[in-house]
This record gives sequence, C-alpha cells and structure tokens, in this order.
Amino acid sequence: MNKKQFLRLESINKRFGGVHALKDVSLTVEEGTVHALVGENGAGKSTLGKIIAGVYQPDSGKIYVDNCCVKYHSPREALADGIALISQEIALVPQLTVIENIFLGIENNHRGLIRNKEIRKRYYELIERTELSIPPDIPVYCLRIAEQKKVEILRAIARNARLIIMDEPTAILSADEAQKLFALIRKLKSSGTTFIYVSHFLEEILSLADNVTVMRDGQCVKTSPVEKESRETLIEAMLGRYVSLGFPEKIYPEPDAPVALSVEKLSREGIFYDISFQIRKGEILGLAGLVGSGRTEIARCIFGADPKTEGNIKVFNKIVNPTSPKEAINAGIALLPESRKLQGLILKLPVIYNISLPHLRKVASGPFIKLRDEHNRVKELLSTLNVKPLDPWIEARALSGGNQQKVLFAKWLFEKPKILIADEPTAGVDVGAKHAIYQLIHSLAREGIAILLISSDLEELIGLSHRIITINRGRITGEFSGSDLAEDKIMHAIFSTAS
Amino acid sequence: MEIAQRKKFDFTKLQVILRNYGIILAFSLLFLILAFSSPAFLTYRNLHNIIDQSAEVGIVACAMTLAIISGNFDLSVGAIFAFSGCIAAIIAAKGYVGFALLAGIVSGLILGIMNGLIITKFRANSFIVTLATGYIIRGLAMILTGGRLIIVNDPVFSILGQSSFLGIKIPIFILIIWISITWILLGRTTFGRAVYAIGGNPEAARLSGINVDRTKIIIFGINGISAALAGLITVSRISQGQADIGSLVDLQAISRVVIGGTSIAGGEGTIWRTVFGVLLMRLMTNGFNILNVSPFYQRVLGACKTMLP
Amino acid sequence: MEIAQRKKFDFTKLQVILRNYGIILAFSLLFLILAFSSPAFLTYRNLHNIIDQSAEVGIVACAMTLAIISGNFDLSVGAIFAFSGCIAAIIAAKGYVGFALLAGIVSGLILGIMNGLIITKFRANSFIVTLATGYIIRGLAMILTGGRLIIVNDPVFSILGQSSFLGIKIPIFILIIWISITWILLGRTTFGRAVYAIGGNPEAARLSGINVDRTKIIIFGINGISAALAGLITVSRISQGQADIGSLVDLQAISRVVIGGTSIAGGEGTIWRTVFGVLLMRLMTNGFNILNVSPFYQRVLGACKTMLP
Amino acid sequence: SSQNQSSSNSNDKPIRIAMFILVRANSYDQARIDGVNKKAKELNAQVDIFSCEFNTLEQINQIQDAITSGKYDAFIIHPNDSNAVVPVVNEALKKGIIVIAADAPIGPDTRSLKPYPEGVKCVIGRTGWSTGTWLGKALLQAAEGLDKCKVAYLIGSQSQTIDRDRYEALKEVIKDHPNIEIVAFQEAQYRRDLAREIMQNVFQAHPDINVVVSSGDQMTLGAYDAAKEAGIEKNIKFIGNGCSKEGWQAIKDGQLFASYADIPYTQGELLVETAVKAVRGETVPESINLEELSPPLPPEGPIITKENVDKYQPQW
Ligand SMILES: Nc1ncnc2c1ncn2[C@@H]1O[C@H](COP(=O)(O)OP(=O)(O)OP(=O)(O)O)[C@@H](O)[C@H]1O
Ligand SMILES: Nc1ncnc2c1ncn2[C@@H]1O[C@H](COP(=O)(O)OP(=O)(O)OP(=O)(O)O)[C@@H](O)[C@H]1O
Ligand SMILES: [Mg+2]
Ligand SMILES: [Mg+2]
Repeated sequence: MNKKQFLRLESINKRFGGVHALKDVSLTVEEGTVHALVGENGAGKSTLGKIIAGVYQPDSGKIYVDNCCVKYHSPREALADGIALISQEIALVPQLTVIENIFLGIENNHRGLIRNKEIRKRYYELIERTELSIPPDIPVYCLRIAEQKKVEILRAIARNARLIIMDEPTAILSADEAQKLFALIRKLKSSGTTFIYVSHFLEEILSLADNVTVMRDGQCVKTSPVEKESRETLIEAMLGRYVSLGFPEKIYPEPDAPVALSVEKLSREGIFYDISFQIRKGEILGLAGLVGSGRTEIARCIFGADPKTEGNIKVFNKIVNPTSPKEAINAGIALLPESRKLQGLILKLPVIYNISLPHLRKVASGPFIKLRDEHNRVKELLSTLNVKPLDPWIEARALSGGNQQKVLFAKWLFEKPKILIADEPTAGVDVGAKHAIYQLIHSLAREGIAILLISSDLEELIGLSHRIITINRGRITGEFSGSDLAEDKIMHAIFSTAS
Repeated sequence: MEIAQRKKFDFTKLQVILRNYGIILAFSLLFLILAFSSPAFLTYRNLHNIIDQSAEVGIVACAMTLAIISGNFDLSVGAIFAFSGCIAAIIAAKGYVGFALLAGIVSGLILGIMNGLIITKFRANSFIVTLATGYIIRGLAMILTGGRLIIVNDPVFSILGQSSFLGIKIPIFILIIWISITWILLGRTTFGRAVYAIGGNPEAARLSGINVDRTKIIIFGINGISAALAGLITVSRISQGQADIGSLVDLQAISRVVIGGTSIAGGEGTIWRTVFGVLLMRLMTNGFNILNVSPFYQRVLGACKTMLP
Repeated sequence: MEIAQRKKFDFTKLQVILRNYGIILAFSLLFLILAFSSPAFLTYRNLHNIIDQSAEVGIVACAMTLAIISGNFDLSVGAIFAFSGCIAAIIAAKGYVGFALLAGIVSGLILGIMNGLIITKFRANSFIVTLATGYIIRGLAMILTGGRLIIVNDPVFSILGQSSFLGIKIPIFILIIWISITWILLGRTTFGRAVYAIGGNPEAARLSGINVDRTKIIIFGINGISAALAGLITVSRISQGQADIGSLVDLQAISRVVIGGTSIAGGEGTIWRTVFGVLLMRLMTNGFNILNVSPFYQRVLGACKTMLP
Repeated sequence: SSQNQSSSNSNDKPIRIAMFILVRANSYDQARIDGVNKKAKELNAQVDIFSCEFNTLEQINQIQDAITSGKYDAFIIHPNDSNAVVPVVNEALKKGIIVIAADAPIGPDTRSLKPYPEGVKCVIGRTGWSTGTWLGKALLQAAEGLDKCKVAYLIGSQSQTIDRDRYEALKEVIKDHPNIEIVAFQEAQYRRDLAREIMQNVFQAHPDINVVVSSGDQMTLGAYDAAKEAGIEKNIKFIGNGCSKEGWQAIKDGQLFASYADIPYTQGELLVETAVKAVRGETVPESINLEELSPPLPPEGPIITKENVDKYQPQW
C-alpha cells in the first residue's frame, strides 16, 4: 500500500552547545500511519520530535509538510499545520483545571470572550470519542501523573491534529490504560491521523506501528516496515550489538537472613490501611497494583516523606518510624521516587550536586566538602552506570530522560543504603539500560540490600522479585512467591478487593 | 481516634478557608472595628473618600494583577505614572486639554509595549527590565519638566480628578470601569486564559499554541495604560505635573495584589482579591487618620496586615 | 550550508559567554571608559574609596545572594540595618562601645532568625513576611530612638567605620572577610549545597534528606547578621544612629545580586557575580560624581544603576 | 473637661488642631513638635499630628480624612507640595476650618509669604528663595579675597521646590561674581553618609575646592567628614543650612564656616499660638517671617558664624 507522504525531513542537524544531538537525520512519514521511533537513551528521539513540533529549531536541514517546506518558530505554527506534541515530560498548567488545559488556546470564543457552555459540550464529545474519562473541573496538580498524561493526550486530540507525536506516553500508564490508548490510536489512524510514536517498549511498537525508525547517537540507522522487524533485530540496530533480555537468575537470600525492613500495620487515613510486610536482607519484594492503588504513598510513608496515622516501621528490628526523609536516610532507607523531574532531580544543578546531595557528610570533613573526593566518587559512579555524557558538571536538565534516571540511581548508590525502595525505576529507560538496571538491582540484593520494588510492568516485577504482594485500594490483597509468581494469579489479586 | 481525625480534618479545612477568604475576613473585621470606634467612619462622605482615594493605586494594582499572574512584575509603572502625567500637564498647560489626555494615555501604552518588547525579544527577566526602564522613564520625565512643577490652571483639566457626577467623584467611575475591564479580561477571555497559562507553566502554554510573547506584550501594554490613567487622575487632582509623583505606586500596587492573596509565583489570582487588598489597606490608613493613631504604631500595625494569610 | 551552521554555532556560544560573563565585560568596559575620561579616576585613593563605599551594600548583597539562590527574598535587611545601628548607637552613647557592637550584631541575628522561623513555621512567602517584618522592625527602631539622632562621640566607636589599618579602611577588611565567608559557605560547605538544592527544587531537596527549614532559618540569620554589620559600619562612619538609615539597602542589595547575573528563580548564582554587581554600580556612581554628571542625567544614564539615588 | 463640648464658654473648650507634617523621624520635626506641645498645653489646645512621609497624595488624603472626621477647629499644614494641596485646603476653608501654613507657603507662588488661597489665616515660615539668598551672602563672605573660588553645592532633593529655590537664589546672588564657580552639583538626599560618599568622589576630581555649600547641615557635615579623610578640611569653608545642634557645635569648633539658622521650636510655638488666636476670632498677622525673629535669632539675621555663635542657641 502506497500512501501519501505527510512529513519529510532532510538532513536535520541540531546541536546543544558541544552535543551534536541530531546528525543529518532524514525521515519520511506517510499519512495515516503510526511511525515508531526507537533508540537508546540520548539517541535524539525527543529532540527530533520537538523539532518537528516547532519547540526547537534545527541548525540546518529542511522540513516538508504536505510537500511544502516549512520553518516553525514555535509550536503555535506547527499546531496551525495540524502537528501536536505530547512531550516526554508532563507539560500542563498545574493550576488550571482539566478542561481549561485541554482547550487552552483553542477556546470557543466570541470576540475573545470565552463561551463556557460550548467548551463543555466539546469536552463531553471528546470524552465520548476517546473513552478516556477525567473529571473536568479539577485543577491538574491534584491529578496523579498517569491522569495528567491522559489530559495531555486529550489536549492533542482536541486540536484535531493531523500528526500527533507521542513521546513515551505509556512510560507512566498502567497496562490497561495503555491498551485503551492503543485502541484510540488505531481508531484515529483509521480516520486518517498520522502518529510518530516514541517508546522503549518494543512489544508495543511491534504490535502498533506500521513503520519503525531506529536511531543511534543522533543518526537514523534504519527505517523499515515493522513486519520485517523483531525484538532482536531492533535491539541489535539500537545498540549495535545483541543483548539478551532475559532477567538475571534469581539468587534467593538465606531463609534465616535477618529481617531488614519490617512494616507493621501501617495506615494512612484515606490512602492505605493495615499494611504489614517484611523484607529480609538481600531480598527483593515486589509491590504490584493498579495505578492509584496506593503503592507510591506506602513507599513515601516508609521513607518519612508523608505522615502516617498508625503503625510501625522497623529497620533490623529497631523501631525507626521516620518523620522526615532525613531520618529515614540516617536509618539506612533510600527512595528512588517515581517522578524524577518533580521529586528526584534538581534539574538546574550539575549532576555532581544532585548525586552527592543526600550523602554530603560522607565526603565532608565538618561542614567543608572535600571537592576532589566528591568529584572522583561521582565520576566513578557515572562510569559504572554508563551515563552519557560522562561529565559530572553537566546540568541534569541537559541529559536525556533515560540518563537522568541513571543519575537518580547513582544518587542512592553513592552511599549504599540498607533498604532501597525503587518506585518505577525503569520508567523511560531504554532496553539496554533497563537490562543494566535489572543487573544492578540484583547485584545490590546480592550485596545484602533489601529492596522494595514498585513497578507497573508486571513482567518486570515477576522477573525480578523474590516475592510479590498485591495492593488494591490501599489494602494488601495477596502474597505470592515461588511457583505462585505467575501473571494470571497476580492479576487476579490486583483486581480483587480486600483479602 | 475518630475524634482526632475529625479535628485534623476541620483544621485543614479552616486553613483552606482562611487562605482563600482571609482577605474578606480581615476586611470585614476591620470595617466593623472602625465602624464601632468612630462615628466619623460610617458616613457616606467618608466611605466615598475611601473609594476615591483608592482610585490610583486600585487602577494600577488591577493591571499589576495580570502581570503577577503571568509570572511577571512591572516595576516601571510608577515612572510611567509620572511620565504620562507630565506629558499631559505640559500639553494641557498649553491649552489643549483633550489632546493632553489622549497623549498621556498613548504615551503610557507605548512605554508599556516597549517594556513588553524588550522583555520578550531579549528573553530578559521582567523584574530587571522594568526596574531599569523605570529609571530611564523617570529620568526622561525629569528632563521633560526640568525638574519643575508644571502647573495647569485650565478648569476643564481638573474635571477628571476633582469633579463629581451624580454626587460621585469621577475617579471612582474610572476605577470601577477599570476593575470591570480587567476582571472580564482575566476571567472571561482567551487572553485571560493565556495569562494564567503562561504564569502557571510557560512551556505548557507554548506547547498549547499560546503566543506567549504577544500575551506578555499586551500585559505590559495594559500596565502602561493603567499607570498613565492613574497618573492623569493624580495630575488632574493636584492641577500640576511633576516628575517625582507616583514613586511608590509600583511597590504599593504589588503589595496590594499580594495581600489580596495572589501568589507571586504566578498562575493563580483574581481581580477581586486585588480589589479587597486595595480597600483593606486604604481602610487601615483611613482608620489611622480618623482615630489619629500615632505614626510609630501605624507602622507596626500596618505590617501585621501584610502577614494575613 | 556548512558555513551557515558554523555561524549559528558561534552565535549561541557568544550568547552563552555573554550571559555568563557579561557582568565582567560590562565592568571592564566601564572601568576603561572612566580611566580614559578622568585622571582622577585611576588613583589609589579613588579606587580605595570605591571599595570602601561598597562595603555596606556589598556585605548585605553577599548574604542576599544566599537568600536569592535559595529562592527567597529578604526585604527586611534595610530595617535590621537601622535597628541594629540604633541599638549600637544608644548603647555606645552610654559609653559601652564593645557591648554596643556585640548587641548590634546579636540583635541582627535574632531578628533574622525570627524571620526564618515565621517563614518556615507558617510556610509563608518570604517576600511578604520580610516586607511586613521590615515595617515592624523599622517601627521599633523609631520607637527606640524617638525619631531623633543618637549622637555617639566616643572615638573608639568610630574606629569601625573611620579608621585605617596599613593604609586600608577597616570596612574594606570587613567586606573582604565577609565575601570570603559567604563564598566558602556557598561553594565549599554542605550548607551551601543545601542552599542551591532548596532553591532548585525544594521537594527533591527534602527527599534527599535536606532539612529545608533549618537551612532557611540559617539563611535568614546570616542575612540578619550582614544587615547588622553593615548598619554598624554606617553608624560608626557618621558617628550617629537614626531610625531612617538604610532604607534602600534591601532593594539595592537585591538589584546588585540580580545585575551580577544570579537568577531570582533560585537554584543558580555565585558570590563573585554579586561582587561584580556591587562594584559595577559603585563604579558608575563614582564616575557620575567625578565627571559631575547632572543629577537629572544620572538617572537616565544609570538605567542599570537601578536603585542608587 | 474635654467632654463638655456643648459648653458655650469658649475658653474652657479645648481647641482641636490637626497638624500635617512631612516626616516624623527627624530631629527638626521633633523639635517643632516639642514647641507645639508646650504651647498647646499652655493654651488648652489638643494637637493631632499626621505625617505623610513625603508623599503628596497621602497628605491630601490625610487632610481629606481629617475634614471628614469633623473633629478639628484648625489645620496647621506644612505642605509637602505647595500647590498640590490647594484644592483640599479650599475644601477645608469651605467647612469653616482655620488654616495656617507652616514652614512654607501654600500655593503656586513659593517665593513670597502671602497667604494663598484666600481664607488662609497666616503663613509662618520663610521661603526657599530667601534662605538661598542668605546662603549666597554667606558664600560671598567665604569667597572674600579669593581670585578663584571653586564651589561644590549639595542639594537635598532636586525635585523639591523649596530646595530648588534655594539653589536658584544662591546662583542669583553670585551671578555678578565671575570668580565664583560651582564645579560640582550633586544630590545627597539630606543624608550624611551619602554626602560623605559623594564628596569623597568629588574631592578626587577637585581637590582644590574652596567652599562647600549644602541645603542641610547633615550633608555639610558629611562633606566635612570626607574632606577630613582626604586631609584637606583646613583649606575649605563649609556652609550649612538649618544650624542643628551638631552644626552649631561644628561652627563653634571652627569646622563649619556658617550655617543658616532654622528655629523649629519657636515655629511650633507660634503655629499653635496663632491657630488658637484665629479660632477664638482674634486678629492674627497675615504672615510671620521666621528670619525676622530676634531673639531667638541674632539681630543681624539668620546666618550663624563664629562671630555670633555664642549669641544663638540651636533649637534642634
Ligand atoms: N536542552 C538541552 N540542552 C543540552 N543538551 C540537550 C538538551 N536536550 C537534549 N540534549 C542532549 O541531546 C541528546 C539527545 O537527547 P534526547 O532527549 O533527544 O534523547 P532521547 O532519545 O529522547 O533519550 P531518552 O530515551 O532518554 O528520552 C542527549 O545527549 C542530550 O543530553
Ligand atoms: N496529589 C494527589 N492529590 C490527591 N490525591 C492523590 C494525590 N496523589 C495520589 N492521590 C491518591 O492517592 C491514592 C494512591 O495514589 P498513588 O500515586 O500512591 O498510587 P500508585 O499505586 O503509586 O500509582 P502510580 O504510582 O502508578 O500512579 C490514589 O487513590 C490517588 O487518587
Ligand atoms: Mg526522550
Ligand atoms: Mg506510583
């Protein structure tokens, strides 16, 4: 089937200071197709998407839309041509309500005056069409991240865009929500909408996309119809080598290993109740549940970031009950938060400042930081984790999403904790890096660190955990280990209410 | 347990109410106190004075609300106030009153737009830009007047600031009209949405296709007009133009906006908050004057009101 | 094609350099201009004066840099400046000079810590809180002095502001020491890291185990000390205390920090930037005085000279 | 006795006066308030003080609020801006309130002490123009015998009419003396520290200055500080304005050459006395020129130098 081409890029170049993010990228996207972009972290996928959507301007090269050469100076101009971007990081106006965000800039108006009734009508039409429902009048800062993502998707669709660029939309959606999104994409595709779809989930791409372009180090290494590709061929093209994606072999802790973390009847009014579990030294405990089931809240509560209403938290049999993250850190607990942008990293600051922040005492004598020590240890960590570029003084915001995630890991490995809580540790990480993180988690467990793992990717959770407990609406609904670690059983427990 | 919970709940709810409506509460409280402490307070004449005296700062503060919601400051409004006032006084002193008013407003608009252009074209911080342009503009006003008073004797010119219509002073009408305009702009128009959006998250606004630069330029244009309008009223009130009038107007306007409860972080706020902020402060000064509170204690008392939630 | 690319690349590089080192460029340029326009400029005595005159604002601006990097403002430093100066003058006038200096510094520290406590305990905006406490503190200074000059005739008291050591004025030593202290604090200590972190992203800082509240309280304490130190120097220089001194110091300090290139958004900035910001402004005033630029035109020329009268 | 306001016996009823001043935290104003309070106590008057902190609009608002409160028999107004208060003064006069102008005249003509607008009972003060003329005369005296006399003038605030009038008048006086040249003219905000800084810089450019004149003793003393630091204070004659206690002492010590004497305490007494008289319907003079009051001033006029310093007691 030979379709009309919608978008053509000709030798696009883009530099950020010394980084050559895109090198002579040429690409053709056909109308009414889903064109996938895959590649390692930092390969330039997001940069390419932003250039197409007018967020960045290319240093050189040409963009053709409908065979017309265009030069966008702002997303506004790209939107006028029907090109909308759903960026990797959430970009909503937090104080405005859902409906205000969705129709921002395209409000129905009569000489500038907004007509609320008509907007509301359009909103309900949109909800009906997309089957993504969100209450319209809540300010978006009150929504969970996954729901915020949905608002972004609705915003793009409300613009009746002809090309929608989705940059890792499913990284923070749960499996069932992702399925809804795929159905929506297929429906819109059949009515002629074109998609550029960036993702690290190769299965998604293989089942959803028509064509796929693989990027490596700012270059397009190949473009081909998806039927001709498989997981293995894509990985090889991305990484330049083949990496087995199997999970590392589980090494179980000694059955009589001491209990590292013990949570007893932990409750937080209105969010979760009666949470009790134990993690042994060297054990990986998985926490499974739907988005919004309360996993993140449990983790934050253990870390002292949120108050609890009841219960005890013990580390190696000593009650710690942290009331602030500082106390938790001192007790040997570390938390890898789910939002690296809002909770994890300080984007303006150099990587080195970010990494040493929780452990400054370890590289300081009295109040004075030993700058050389700090520099050396950070550099070592960065190279262990293979962060690109390997520059401790680069600002965190200049790193690609996946590399930011690695920096976040490095932050908690600077000084090894006794207990590591990892909330969605592989969100937005490329397959190669994901594999590295799996290895890392296992090696940490082998070193005797107790790990509480939260992930919305059930396969990953099962592949890594020694034991899994399921949460539904803030209550534990089941515990699985050994041969019970099977997807169907766990799924069942995730959906069942109270045990 | 159950009780402790309920207590906690009510407490946070009270906090929310206080944060949202504290300004109204403070206003009402002060109003009652003044009404009971002085018979002179609750007279038509005095209330009329209070609103009349609020006109200049009120007008500037309403426009400043737009700037602050959009995440910007305009520290040049005091200078534009003086500049436009002087321009108008100079022209009016020559006898062209109508043209003087027009020239005053237009000069404010132009200066405001220039602020906007500098801020958007050089991607500069509005705080710094308007601090600097404020100095330049006031310097120009000084050169324009030679540092002297420009006395306007034309009685027509004094209508704006000194006359009444239906027993109500003209500045009050202007204030009310300006409040309505900014209120509608902010609450009911696409422009107003854009103001909130660029204050809340400029990146998201840009991605939504908002013309961020144009919106900012308009905001500063409106601030320029408001400063000019206020300057004209003052010049007309005192029948003279002078380069050093309005030197506190910018800080006063900002503090009124903030006291009303609009956050300087941007993205939030309303005009009614600002209106209450202006009235509260004016009420306080009026009360001090009526009750003749010692200036020493005025400062201390006056500071407490700033800290209200 | 290749050429176009290269051009663009250089342009952005130039922009980056300008943004980062523009303040040094501006400083050098002005220095050269002044050196060529007046023989009186490049004398030891004059350069010495320039640094001496920078002491008060420089000291306050260095501490203000910490506040601004942490995402806060301290608008009460002007009032603390006056309060501590008056306390010291009153005690020194009674003959206890050593105790006077101590009392001045300690009062500044206490007032600063109180600012910090109010801001952290009520989770209030520092802009508003310090605006208000500034009013209160200046009110207290007025009550303390009854609005009168407090004249200190003790020659020991005037050492701080008027004497020299090795031919260099004492305030210069104090300035240099204070610059070094704040520089080391910010660049080399765990506290400094915390300052950057809470300015860059307070939530992430908290989750990294930073005690955000304690850090803020210390920052405001340091600002209090700096204001007191500067106030003492001024009072010692003119041998008299008065409640209305230092009324522009807060805005001057903030503008110096910002002109140096530290962003008011927080999370970025350095002490050397502030030092250059202070010197640049002082150079400008010095040039105006030496070249006898008319006060009218000073305002226009000193567009970026912002807050200095 | 303050309760029986209905009493027709006019001498028992305290007379209520509102006094509008520019700033409170200031020794000059404190001295004047002392004079006001002393006289008020003597004459059974009550004076409420309103300070506008140099803000013209605020002063207008204060006067307006005071009219509305209906509490006052008389207003004593030290205008922040002579002309701007005219409309509101008219309002007060219409209400039958006695108005006395303090320190400076009200109205567009700032160079004479004629009451304005019609109905204002009395002007008690002196004009900036005459102060400047006196300062000019002192300058001539200081320049006597010099072939070339370089002068630095520090103005308090260039945007204040009274301050500009002083400077204009001084220039008028030296117009016919080509040997006198003003080489530096700067604004020092009536602040000693700022004057010191400015003069430090000015002395770098003009180490051979002969006379420093300012419109406030504080500024002159700041200039003296700077000269002393540079070690050139002996070569320079310093002329101040106001003759504060410090300025007076400096004249006595030979540091200052001359200062124009202001008598705020006497002014305060006269203001209340005149206001009370006017309220009681007694006749009062149209104006009182403070420069002509001797005592407390020396008979030869308000310029205090080493010759007559012992014949005068500073009031602030
Ligand atoms: N604003 C910026 N400033 C400086 N460098 C940047 C900026 N944005 C991206 N880069 C650099 O450009 C390169 C490409 O980044 P990009 O975000 O496009 O990668 P990506 O393919 O989307 O990676 P990921 O899968 O991790 O999201 C990276 O090396 C990154 O460090
Ligand atoms: N900012 C918020 N405001 C109001 N309610 C919230 C907020 N964040 C979370 N919640 C509520 O808390 C509950 C648990 O949310 P949480 O984010 O902990 O879920 P989760 O299982 O970690 O899901 P995920 O991390 O996948 O989003 C949900 O019911 C959610 O509605
Ligand atoms: Mg990306
Ligand atoms: Mg979560």
